[in-house]
Amino acid sequence: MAEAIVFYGLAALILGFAVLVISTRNTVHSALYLVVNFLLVAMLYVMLGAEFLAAIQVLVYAGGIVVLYLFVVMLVNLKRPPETHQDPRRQTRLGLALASALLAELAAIIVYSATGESAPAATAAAAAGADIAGGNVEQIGMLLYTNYLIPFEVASMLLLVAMIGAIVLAKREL
Amino acid sequence: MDVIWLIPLLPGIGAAVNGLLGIRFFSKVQTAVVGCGSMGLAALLSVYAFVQLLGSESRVHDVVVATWIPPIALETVDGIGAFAADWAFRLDPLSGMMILVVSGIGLLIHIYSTSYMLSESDAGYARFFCYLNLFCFFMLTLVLGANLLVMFVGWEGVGLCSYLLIGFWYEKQSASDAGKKAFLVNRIGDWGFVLGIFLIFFTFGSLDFREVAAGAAAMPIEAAEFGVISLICLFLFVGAVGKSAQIPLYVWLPDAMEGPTPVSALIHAATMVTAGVYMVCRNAVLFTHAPMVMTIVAVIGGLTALMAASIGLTQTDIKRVLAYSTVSQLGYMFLATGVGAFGAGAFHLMTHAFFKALLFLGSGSVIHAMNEEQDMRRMGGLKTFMPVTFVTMLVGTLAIAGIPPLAGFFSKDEILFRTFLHNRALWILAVATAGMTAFYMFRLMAMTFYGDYRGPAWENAEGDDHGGHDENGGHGAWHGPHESPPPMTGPLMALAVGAIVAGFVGIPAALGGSNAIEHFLEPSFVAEAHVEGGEVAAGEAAEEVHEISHAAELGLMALSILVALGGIGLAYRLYIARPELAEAWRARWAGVHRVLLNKYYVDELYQSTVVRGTMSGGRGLWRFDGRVVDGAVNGAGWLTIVSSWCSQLFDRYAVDGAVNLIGWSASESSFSLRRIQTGLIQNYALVMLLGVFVFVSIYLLVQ
Amino acid sequence: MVDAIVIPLLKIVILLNAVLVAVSYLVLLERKVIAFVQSRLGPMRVGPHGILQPIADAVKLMTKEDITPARADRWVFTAAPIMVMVPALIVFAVIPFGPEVELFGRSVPLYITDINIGLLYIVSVASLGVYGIILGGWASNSKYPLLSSLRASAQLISYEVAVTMTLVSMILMAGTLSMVGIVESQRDASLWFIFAQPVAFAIFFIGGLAETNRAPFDMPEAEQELTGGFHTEYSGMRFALFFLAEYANMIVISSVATTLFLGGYLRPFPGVEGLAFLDLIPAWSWFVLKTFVFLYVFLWIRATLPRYRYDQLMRLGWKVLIPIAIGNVVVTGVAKVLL
Amino acid sequence: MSGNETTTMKVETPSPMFDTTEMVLNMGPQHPSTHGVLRIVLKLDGERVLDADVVVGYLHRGIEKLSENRDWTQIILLTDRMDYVAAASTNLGYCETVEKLMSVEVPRRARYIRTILNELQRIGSHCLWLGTHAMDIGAMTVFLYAFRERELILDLFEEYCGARLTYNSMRVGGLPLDIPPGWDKKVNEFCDIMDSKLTEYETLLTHNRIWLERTKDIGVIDGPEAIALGLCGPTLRGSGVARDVRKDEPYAAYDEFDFDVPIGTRGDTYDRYLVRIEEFRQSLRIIRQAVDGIPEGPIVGKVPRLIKPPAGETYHAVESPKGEIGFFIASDGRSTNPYRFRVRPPSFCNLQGLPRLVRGHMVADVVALIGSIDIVLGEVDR
Amino acid sequence: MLEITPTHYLVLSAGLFMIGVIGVMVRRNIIIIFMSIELMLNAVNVNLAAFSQQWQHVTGQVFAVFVIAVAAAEAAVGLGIILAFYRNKETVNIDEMNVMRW
Repeated sequence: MAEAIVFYGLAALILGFAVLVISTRNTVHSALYLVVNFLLVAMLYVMLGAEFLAAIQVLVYAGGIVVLYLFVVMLVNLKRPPETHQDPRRQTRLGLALASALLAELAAIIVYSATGESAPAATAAAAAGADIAGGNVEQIGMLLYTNYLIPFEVASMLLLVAMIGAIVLAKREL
Repeated sequence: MDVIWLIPLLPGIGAAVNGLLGIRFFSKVQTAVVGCGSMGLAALLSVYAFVQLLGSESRVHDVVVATWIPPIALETVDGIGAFAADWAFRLDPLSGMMILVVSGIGLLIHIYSTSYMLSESDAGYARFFCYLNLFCFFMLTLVLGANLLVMFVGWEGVGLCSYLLIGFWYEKQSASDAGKKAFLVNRIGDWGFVLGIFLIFFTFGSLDFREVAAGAAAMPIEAAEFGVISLICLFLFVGAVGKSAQIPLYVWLPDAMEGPTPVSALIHAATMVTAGVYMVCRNAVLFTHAPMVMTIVAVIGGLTALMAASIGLTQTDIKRVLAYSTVSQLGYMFLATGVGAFGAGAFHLMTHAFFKALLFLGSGSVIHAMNEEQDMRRMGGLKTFMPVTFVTMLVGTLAIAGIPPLAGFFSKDEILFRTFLHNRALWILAVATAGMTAFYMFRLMAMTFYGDYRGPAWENAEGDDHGGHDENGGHGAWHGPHESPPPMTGPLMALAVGAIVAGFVGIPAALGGSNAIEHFLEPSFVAEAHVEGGEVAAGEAAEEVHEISHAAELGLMALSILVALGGIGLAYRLYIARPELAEAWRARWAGVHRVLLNKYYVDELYQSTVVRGTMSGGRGLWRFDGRVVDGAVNGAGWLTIVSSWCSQLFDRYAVDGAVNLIGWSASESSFSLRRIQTGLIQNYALVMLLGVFVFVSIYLLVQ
Repeated sequence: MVDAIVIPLLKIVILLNAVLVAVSYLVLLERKVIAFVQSRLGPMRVGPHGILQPIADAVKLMTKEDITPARADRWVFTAAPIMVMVPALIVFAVIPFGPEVELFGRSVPLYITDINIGLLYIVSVASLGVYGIILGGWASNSKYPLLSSLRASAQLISYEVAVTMTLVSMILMAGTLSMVGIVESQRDASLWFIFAQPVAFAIFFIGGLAETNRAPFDMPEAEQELTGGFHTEYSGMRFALFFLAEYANMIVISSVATTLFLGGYLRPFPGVEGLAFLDLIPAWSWFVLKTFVFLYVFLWIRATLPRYRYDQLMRLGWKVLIPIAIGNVVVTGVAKVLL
Repeated sequence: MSGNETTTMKVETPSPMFDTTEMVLNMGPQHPSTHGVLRIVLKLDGERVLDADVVVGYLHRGIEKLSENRDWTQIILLTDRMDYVAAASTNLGYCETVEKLMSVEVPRRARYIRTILNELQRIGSHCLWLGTHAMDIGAMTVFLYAFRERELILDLFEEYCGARLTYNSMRVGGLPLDIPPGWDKKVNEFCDIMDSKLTEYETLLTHNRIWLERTKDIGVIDGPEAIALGLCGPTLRGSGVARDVRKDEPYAAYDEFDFDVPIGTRGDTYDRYLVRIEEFRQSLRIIRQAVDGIPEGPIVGKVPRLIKPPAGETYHAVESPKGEIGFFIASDGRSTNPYRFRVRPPSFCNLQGLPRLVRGHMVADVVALIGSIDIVLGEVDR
Repeated sequence: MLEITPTHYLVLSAGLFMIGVIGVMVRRNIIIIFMSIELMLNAVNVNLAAFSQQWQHVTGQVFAVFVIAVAAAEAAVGLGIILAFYRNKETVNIDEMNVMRW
């Protein structure tokens, strides 16, 4: 009961702020709504028992990436509103329609398949071990440093490359 | 002894320090201290390990440093095997001897280089020592490796270092070309080696030498048929041929003399080129199970020895003479292994390392003294200018010529004797080679040190001993030939002592010795499980030795000494006593001389076959393109013309119309299609979205 | 019901009030300490020795006119101080002020919650504080605040890296992310971690100074350069929030440092039996005492040192502290594996 | 001087070309660190100063013009208002100029007392400089320490002439008052206190790493360039030019005392700081010598009741704490006012070197550099 | 409906994703478009976390961590490109970023 209330509340807020993100004129406000959205999603993670993910979400997304967005928004000190010029060929309406249709389809599929075969194999998997409640961080760490070691290293290389790339791009003269 | 992994690692660390820090920050002294220091420590450790080995009962010691490749399931001949490799090092008599040779001679050459390379810049100096240390690291890895993969790491590593060091003066076109040549030729050998490794794993399910040997020992000797072991051995031998410069892949070694002389001494005479011999010895059990390959090895070894020696007769570049001599001596070693005398081959490997390193360093000293002059025709009479170099080189020359009691005598004679037992034809080849060796080596000595000085004049006629070095240790103006500084003569003297005494470990029974070295090395050439029946061939061969009387052996020795003395005498007569006679002979045998001087035209042969073959293959394809394809096109054009002549109307309205239609439709459609390329990301995203939509719709409908 | 809702709520109320009172008295403490350093008396008029000064300040700030600059972004301008204050306060949720104690027959832990990602929680919440500063500077629509908010956020983000790195080495030491767990592991080790990790402590402390924009790293609000920094345009209660948030952050940093390095609520030498009589003093008072020592050092430094320049600050952060912190993590890891 | 004054800010578009890099920042005229109403227009690239434009005149009162309509004694009062932190030095400069114009001999006792007052003034002014300079760089305690000692000097002045800031403490031909009894002893006591306090300042700053980082190699200017820019006083001496009016053209009683002129080597902010710190010591040295050797005698020379210098013009300079303050006065010999009155104010001359000094440094260094050239806007604008 | 199953999360995630898609389709400010992409990545993460809970295994969360890392890299490089573009063209309107066609 309580879970449902929390979930529906969170879901409504998440979707609402997401809509605000893409509909607000002011870019800084947009970024602010994005932060709120991320924080709400982090709460959702907590509901899902993924505390570590929630913390990382706040730390990286809210504390890092969006700050970066804000920096850029401030540096890009616009003298004229960015939405003035519109290319006539961009088919915005079609895109909107397609996206809505797709959403409907996806929802239909998900709901259909969920009702079709109820009782997912969660219980079986839970019985098989892998209790994710306790040492959530520890487990993620174990997986990251064993099974996913190579992706982990690749990700670190990716970040390094991105860092260098960003520096090269943003620096005025090297 | 558990720290034998430190032996290769120390030069590795030295290389890392010199490479990472030295090139930027070190002075020459610091570089030299790091380089020689790490080598010195490695040498000390080698001696320590060797002494421990002598004391230990089992005569073999394994150290596994780390797991390299965890077991991977792979198919082998008997089901699924585990492909695994450790960083494992093995110290046994053979590798023990090798680490002594490598680290000892390596150390001496490091010391020598500190002085020889002084004219380099600080960075170049550090780079040189970095490469040199790196080489020692890989070479020691090669000899200490307990399985084929570790050995292969060292094998490739020394190839790399060889490439780097041959091309050390990469500004020089010929040097970088020589480096590339060495690298490419070696690749052919490595191809064989790798195939051999694959086949070994497939056959025995392991790469560890001991397990392979045990596996091979359990298999029958392939005396008649050419079975899998023979194939493995053939592949391995291809690898050895590449690395050890045997026919037909020897061409890179003489060119490798473009590198600095210490490099020639260390890599292209004493250590790396013997890796092939070492590898064959290491896999002795395999080879003994493949007599046909053994025969091939022996024949190729013998032929290489003879051919290289004959080329050496006429060369005038001091280092090239030595290079061909090296090839020839390597041929000897393969001859030895080919006739089953692995111990003799390894013994010769060791003694050869001493005297050839000595000779190269001596020649380096001479070149140094002559202000980078390598042509012997422009030397002569240097005996008085550089007595230490002269004496030490004379020792080396006598050793290589096989004059008792110097080192070369014992090892070479052992090979000759064993060959005699095995195959008389090969023996004749070997004896001829011995004679030639003595001749060309004394020719070298004569042209360099005797006679009149034929080199260029120098500024200061006084030409005192160390006039060539100014305060900075670099070279000022050249003041004529001079004796080299102590860091260069020191190693020369040390190696000379080695060239004298190294043979004493293998005095044959006929001379009252015990042939200690071969008995010492024997455990390395047999499988561990030799308690079982089917005594291994190497052991049998050793038994065989005693069947021949000592008298015969002594006779053969005397013969070989005579041959050597004959060669020396001839050289003396032709180049010291009566130089004009040499001219006369050259004129008389002009044809032969030209062939020899041009090294049997092998380079040209390769140029015209392999290189030009590739080129002409390409050209042929080009011609095919030009003649056949273009011809077809032209023919079609001609047919069109004919047909158009036949029906002009059809041409004009139908064909032209069709062509125009195609062009017109292409241009029209391009204008309309270009619109799709709007440059608007959203449009592209829209298409993606559409695609997703379609897929999801299909999924929905199918559900 | 009581355990699940009433007691936590009660604790939250008490804690929030305590923190806010502590913050306002920290302001007074700062004025007094600095005055004594400078051989002055400091506030003396309001109450005996000025102890009612915070109340007077609060009254003043609340009654002051709350000005919004003409072309400011009104909503963001108002939200910014709140966005600074809230993270500073909610961090206290995981800080253990004491162990579980018996109160009125119930076992009550002297912390609001002990979550298993406590340290991560602190780091991530602390990383949100930068928003208020950026947005406050941006929303003022004024140059000095914008400049200083860029300075401040760059500074915060840079030093957060170094501080987080030291936290990694602390996690290695304690083997847990739970704050209570960290304190208890110091009890088990009979050792305050400051003795095991002096380098980490130094970096944490310097980084803490920088993260709270305190001297000598107070250039975001250097009035001599930027006339007050990102809150130049603020006045009244909104200014007060910025102001309080800074001091609340000081308390946060001090209490986190106390927990991590000084054994939290443990008495000195937790392993020495001979000092067991010190247990008679309630555990939470050790915590308060240690936190107070930290705060005192903050103030002391402010009174003593000149201010770094912005580029020097960044250089210190990126080229000195972060490499050392990473090295410290490596050394700690190696030591952990080997010992 | 400090506090959260609201800052007016005017956004100026630097150029019609689009440019994300340059930004114009108005520093002042109300800014906590401009030491008064100075306005500096900074052109910034990020935080780096590309160019600076010093705008002065916010405190202009027309003292020079006013003086041409005041009689000779009244002008002393106006000079107080120029360098208001070093009124006695300005007084002295003016009085000596008039004395030179009239060829009046000043009694030795008066010259000794003038010297003492002048050097006390120098210490007082330097105290203020040190405090604000350190404050600008963030060391707030030094400010209060320095003001504590400045208070002692103000007390001494108050005891001497009754005023604490605008002393009006000289007269043409001598002094208005003799020193009160026991004053000399108090001055000596002050010297001892000051000596120990100087060590205290230096403990806080001279070897402080942050202080060194903030001042070393900031605003480097070499001797020839400093001369070319017309810098003077400690700012010039920091660049290694040993120019001191007290030594080069002695006035008052300076030729009777031993003292050194400290000079710097690199010409950066730190050197200027060191020079001034050493000047504290040298001033104390002079004061001690002077107090011990005050001769007896009159304090006013032979001056007519109505001062009316003969026709002519003259220039005379003295070394004020800020540098060489010179007066050019022309008299027509008929009226009781100067015909022409012109001041060479050291702060003004030093301030024009500021754009050269700050170029290429950071915004924070601008503040440090304003502090290091030690200006008083009352003197700059007059 | 009162029992919250993974299906609920999936629907929520689909909604969030589609809002992101609409943002990309509709907006012209490229910074907002980037934010929309972040929304989509978040939707993916919600999915992953939901699956992780469903299967009681943390692999899903591990993948979410990777997604976050990739998002960070994307944001850094993307914003760098935006800045560079803005310096040259003084616009962040995506409709004006079309010099690469043809």
